[in-house]
Amino acid sequence: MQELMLAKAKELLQNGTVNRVLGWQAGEFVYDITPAVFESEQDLDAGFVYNEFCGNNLSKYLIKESRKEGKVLAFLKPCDTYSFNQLIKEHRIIRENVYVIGVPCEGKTDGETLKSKGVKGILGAKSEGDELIIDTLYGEQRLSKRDALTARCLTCKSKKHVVYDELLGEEGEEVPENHRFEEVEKLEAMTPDERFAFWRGELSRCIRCNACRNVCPACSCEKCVFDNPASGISQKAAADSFEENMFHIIRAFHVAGRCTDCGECSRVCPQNIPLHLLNRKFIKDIDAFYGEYQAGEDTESRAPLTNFTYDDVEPSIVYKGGKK
Amino acid sequence: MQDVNQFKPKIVAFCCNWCSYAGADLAGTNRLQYPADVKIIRVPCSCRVNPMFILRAFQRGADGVILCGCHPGDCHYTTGNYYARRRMTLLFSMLDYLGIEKQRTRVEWVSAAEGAKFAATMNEFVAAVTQLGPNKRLEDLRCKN
Amino acid sequence: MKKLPVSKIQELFAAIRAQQTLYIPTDDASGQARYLPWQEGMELTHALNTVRSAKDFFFPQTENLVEFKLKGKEIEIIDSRTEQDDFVIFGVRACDARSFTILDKVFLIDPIDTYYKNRREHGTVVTLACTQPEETCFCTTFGIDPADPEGDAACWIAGDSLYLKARTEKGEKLLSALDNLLADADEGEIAAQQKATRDIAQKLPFAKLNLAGFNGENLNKLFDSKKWPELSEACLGCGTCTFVCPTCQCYDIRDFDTGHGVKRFRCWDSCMYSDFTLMAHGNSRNSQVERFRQRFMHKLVYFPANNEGEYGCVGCGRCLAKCPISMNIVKVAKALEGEVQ
Amino acid sequence: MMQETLIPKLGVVTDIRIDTPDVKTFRVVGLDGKKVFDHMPGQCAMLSIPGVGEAMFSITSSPTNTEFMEFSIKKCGCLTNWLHAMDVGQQITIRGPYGRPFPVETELKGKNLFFIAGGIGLAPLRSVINYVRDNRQNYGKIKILYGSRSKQDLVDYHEILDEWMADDNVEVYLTIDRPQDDWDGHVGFVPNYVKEIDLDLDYNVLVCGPPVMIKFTLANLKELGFQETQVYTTMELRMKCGVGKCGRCNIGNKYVCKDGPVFRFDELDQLPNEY
Repeated sequence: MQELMLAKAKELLQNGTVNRVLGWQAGEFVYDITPAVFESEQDLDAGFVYNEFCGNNLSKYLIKESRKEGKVLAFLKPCDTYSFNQLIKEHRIIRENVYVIGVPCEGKTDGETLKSKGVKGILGAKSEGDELIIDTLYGEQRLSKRDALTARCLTCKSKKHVVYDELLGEEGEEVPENHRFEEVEKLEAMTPDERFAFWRGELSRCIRCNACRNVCPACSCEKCVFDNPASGISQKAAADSFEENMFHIIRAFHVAGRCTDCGECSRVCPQNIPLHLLNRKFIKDIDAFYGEYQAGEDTESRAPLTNFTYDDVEPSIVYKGGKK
Repeated sequence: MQDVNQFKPKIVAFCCNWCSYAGADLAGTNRLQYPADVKIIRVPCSCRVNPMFILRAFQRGADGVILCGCHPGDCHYTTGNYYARRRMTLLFSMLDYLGIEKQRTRVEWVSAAEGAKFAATMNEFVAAVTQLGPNKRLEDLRCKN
Repeated sequence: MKKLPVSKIQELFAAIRAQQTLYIPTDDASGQARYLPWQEGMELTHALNTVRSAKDFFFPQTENLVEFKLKGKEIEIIDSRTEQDDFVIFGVRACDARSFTILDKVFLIDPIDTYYKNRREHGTVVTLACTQPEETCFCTTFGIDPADPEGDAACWIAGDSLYLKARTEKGEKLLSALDNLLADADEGEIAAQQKATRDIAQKLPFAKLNLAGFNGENLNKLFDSKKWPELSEACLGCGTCTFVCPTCQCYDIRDFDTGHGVKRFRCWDSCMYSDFTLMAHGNSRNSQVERFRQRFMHKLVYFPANNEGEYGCVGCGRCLAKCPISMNIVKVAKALEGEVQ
Repeated sequence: MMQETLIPKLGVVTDIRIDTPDVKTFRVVGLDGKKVFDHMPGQCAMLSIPGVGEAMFSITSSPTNTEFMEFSIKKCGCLTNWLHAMDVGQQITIRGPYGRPFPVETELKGKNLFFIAGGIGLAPLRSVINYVRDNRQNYGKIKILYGSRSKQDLVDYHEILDEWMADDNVEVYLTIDRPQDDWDGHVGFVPNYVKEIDLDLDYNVLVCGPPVMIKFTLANLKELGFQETQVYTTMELRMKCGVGKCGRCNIGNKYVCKDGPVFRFDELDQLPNEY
C-alpha cells in the first residue's frame, strides 16, 4: 500500500494537481510516526511511510493546511474521513483546497499498546501473515495482529470511507457489530458509588496537559474556554478534584454531537485515561434519546445539540427514569 | 425544639426571566412558603444556562441546582427551552454516569402563572436534596473552610 | 554495602514505613506505574519507570504559596505552609535521580526557593539500578550510569538479593536504622549484574547520540536554524512532554478566589502553551514554531550555557514514549546535529 | 529567617496622581509608613491585588527618595485596570526589588548621559534621572529627550517643567507626535528628533519606550556614530516569579527578570531575536 500511495503522491505532485502532501513520516523506531507535510518527491522518498503504526488522525491538520496557498493531498483512513466531514460541516476546512485520497485501514497498533502486552525494548517490527514479529533488545517476540490492535481499533465502527476524491485499495465495510458501547454499558450497570470510584481513579491521574483537547478534531475553536483566564478555570492546574471533573465534563460536552468517536483523545492521553468513554456516553445517549446519529457521516445534517423536536424527552428521564 | 445541626441544603435555582422568575415572584406575592436557602439567579432564558453554570454552582457550595424555564412551546424566544432541554438531559445523564447523585439536579417548567407550582417544586426539591445530605462529589475543597 | 533477600523486601518497606512515609513505584488500579505511599502488601512495579516523573515530590504540580484575606481596602497575608514530614522515595531510577540535581540548579540557587528546599531537605532518595533498559532510554548520553545510580542511597537487585549502599549522610542514617534487617555484602556481588546492564545500555539505539555542538557558543546558530518550522509542523501545542519531563521546571503563579479569601498557588506551566508568554500588549512567542524551539533550546543550549555544560535532559525517554505526534528531543537533536558539526 | 521571595509584603497606596488619560502614578509605602525596601534605578517590583493578578512594574521614584516609592502605570490590562480604578488607602502587595539596575555606580559614573524616552517609557528612566540629579557631582552633562503622542500624554509633565527644565544642569528636549493648538514646542517622532539635537558622541545613552521607537532610535544613534556599547535599554516580558525560575521571560540563556531588565545593546545583540 505504501508504494501505491507514494507513486500516487508523486504523480499528483508532478502533474500539478496538488502542491503538498499530508501524510506520515517515519521516525527513529518503527512506531514513532509523525504527521508531516511533504513538499517534494525527495521529501517523500526520505520519510513517507504508511503501515500499521500510522494511527494519527490527520484531518485536524487540514484546518491549517487548507488555508495555505495551493492544494494539499491528504491521505485519510476511514475513521479520519468522519472527522474530515465534520470539519467541513463546521466550515473549518476549505474543501476545494484538499484532495482526499482514501486509504484502507486494517486497524492500527502503537508502541504503548505493544508495551502493554509485555513487549520490552522494541527495536523493529514486521508483519507476517496474521502476526507481528517484533525485534526487541531482549529477543524476538510474536504477537497476533488482533492482539496488537489498539483499544479503539478493536471497536472500529467502520472501515468504509465517507468521503474521498479518490480511493486506493479496496473499500472496506461498515462494522455494525462493533460493541463499542459495551464498556459504557458496563459502567451504567454499576452503582453510582462504584461509578464514582471508577471515575475518580481515572480522572485523578489527569495532569492537565491538554493533549486530549489539542489533538481532538472536534476541538477546533480559535480560543478555547479553558484558555480564557476569566473563565475561572485553572487551565493547567490539577488543583482540585472538582477541576478535573469540570475539565473533562466540559471537554466532552463541547464535542457532544460532533465527536466522531475517532479515539484520538484516549490514544494521546499520557496517563491512559479512557476519555473515549465520556464521549461514547454522549453518543449513546444521543442515539437513545434523539435517534441514531453518527457525526461526520454527512456534511448537511444538524448536530443533535443544535437541533430539537417538540416531543424530545424531558430531563426528568435521568432522575426519574423512563417517561418518553 | 429544632435541631440546630440539621442539614439545610443550599439550592441554586436558575430562573428564566419571562416565566419562572415571574412565577417565583407570584409565589412571593401570594405568600407561598418555600425554603429561604433557595437562591434564585435570573437568566434571560433557560438556554442561557450552559453546563458550566451548573457545575460552577456546585463548586461554589450548592447542594442542588434546579433550572426553571417556560413550558416547551411558550419560550419568549420561541425555541430556547427546547435547546436547554436537550442540553440538560445530556448533562444530567453524564453527571449520573460519573457517579454524581442524579437527584441533585433538576429541570422544571414553571410559567408566570404557576406561583404555587414554583413553591411546591422548591419544597419538594429541597426535601429531596436534604435527604441526600451535603454535596461531596462535586465540591471544591478550596472553597470550604 | 549491605544486602537482604529480595523475598524480605516487604519487611524492609515496613521497617522504613515505621519511621517515615515511604513511597514506592507500584502499579495502580488501572495498571499504570506510579509512586504511591506504601501500605502493607504493596509491590514494586515491573515497569521500568513510572509514567509521571518523580519531580512531584519536590516540585508538585500545584501547591499553595500563600493565602490572602481581603476586607475593604485591607489585605491580610497568611503564610499557611506547614513543615514537611520526613519521607523516603524508594526505587527512583538513575535518570530521575539526576533530574533532582538539575532541579537543584534552578531552585536552590539564590534566591532559594524555600518551598522546594523544605521538601528536598525532608526527602531521602533511594535509587534502584536498572536491569532492563528500554529502547527509549538514552541516559548514558548525559553521563548517567543506569547500573550505578546516584541518590542518598542506591539499591541493586541481583540474583535473590537486594543490595543497598548509602551515598550521603541521609542515606547512612536511613540504612543504619535498618541495620537489623541487613547483612554485610561485597561490591563484587553486583558486578556481573552491572556489567549486563551496561552491555545493554551500549546496544541501545540512542547510545551514541551526539550532542557535541549543543552549547552556548552555537546558541544563535541553532536558534536561527531553518529546521524549526519543519520540526514543529505537527506539534499540537499540548503540554505532555513538559508535564512528564523530570526536569521541566517552568511554573505559573495564579490566584484562586475561594469566595472567602484568595489562595495564591503555583502550578506547572509549559512553554508549549500559547498563553505562556502572552502579555496585555502581545506575545513574544507568537507561533508554535517559537514555542517549540524554546523548549528544546532551553534544554539543549540555554541550560548548559548557564550550568557548565550540563544539559537540561536526563534521557529518561518519557517524552519519546508519550508525545502524541512522536516528535521529541532525540529527533530534534539529530535534525540539528548537522548545523553545529 | 530566610528571605521569602514568593511571599509578598503589604503596602498601602497613599497618593494617586493622574498623569495622562491612561497613566496614573501611585505612591506606595509600607504599613509602617516607611519605604517597603530600597532599590537601585531601573529595578522593578511585583505589585499585586490578590485575586486580580500580579505583575512586574518598574519603580519610577528615585532611590534617593527615602520616604516612599512611586509607580507610573499605564492602563492596559486586567490588573492595571483595577489599579486605575482604586482609591487612596487601598492596600496592595509588593515584592522585590528585582533585576539588574542601570549601572549608575559603575559604568555610567562620571559620564555624560543622554536619556531618550517615549510615552510610558519615561517611567523607568525617571528613577535614573532623579538619582543622577541628586548625585549631580558624580556625572557629566545631562540631556533628556522625551516624546509622547500629545501634550496630554506626557507623563510627569509638571515635574519636567518645574524641576528638570528649571535645573540649569540639565537640558530637556520635549516633542509630541502631531501638532496641537496649545503646544509651541517641537513636533515630530523621537527617533528623528535625536538627529536634530546638537550632540557629540561622548555620551552614554539610556533609551526606553515602545519597541518600534527603540528600534529606530538605535538605528539613528548608530548613524550618528554611537556604538552599541554606549546605549542601554530596559526590557519588558511576561514575568511571574521575578527571580529567574518560572521560565517565561527567558531569552536565550538570559532571564529578563534576573539578568535584565536593563541591557546594553551589545549584550542584546548576543541574544536570539525573540523579544
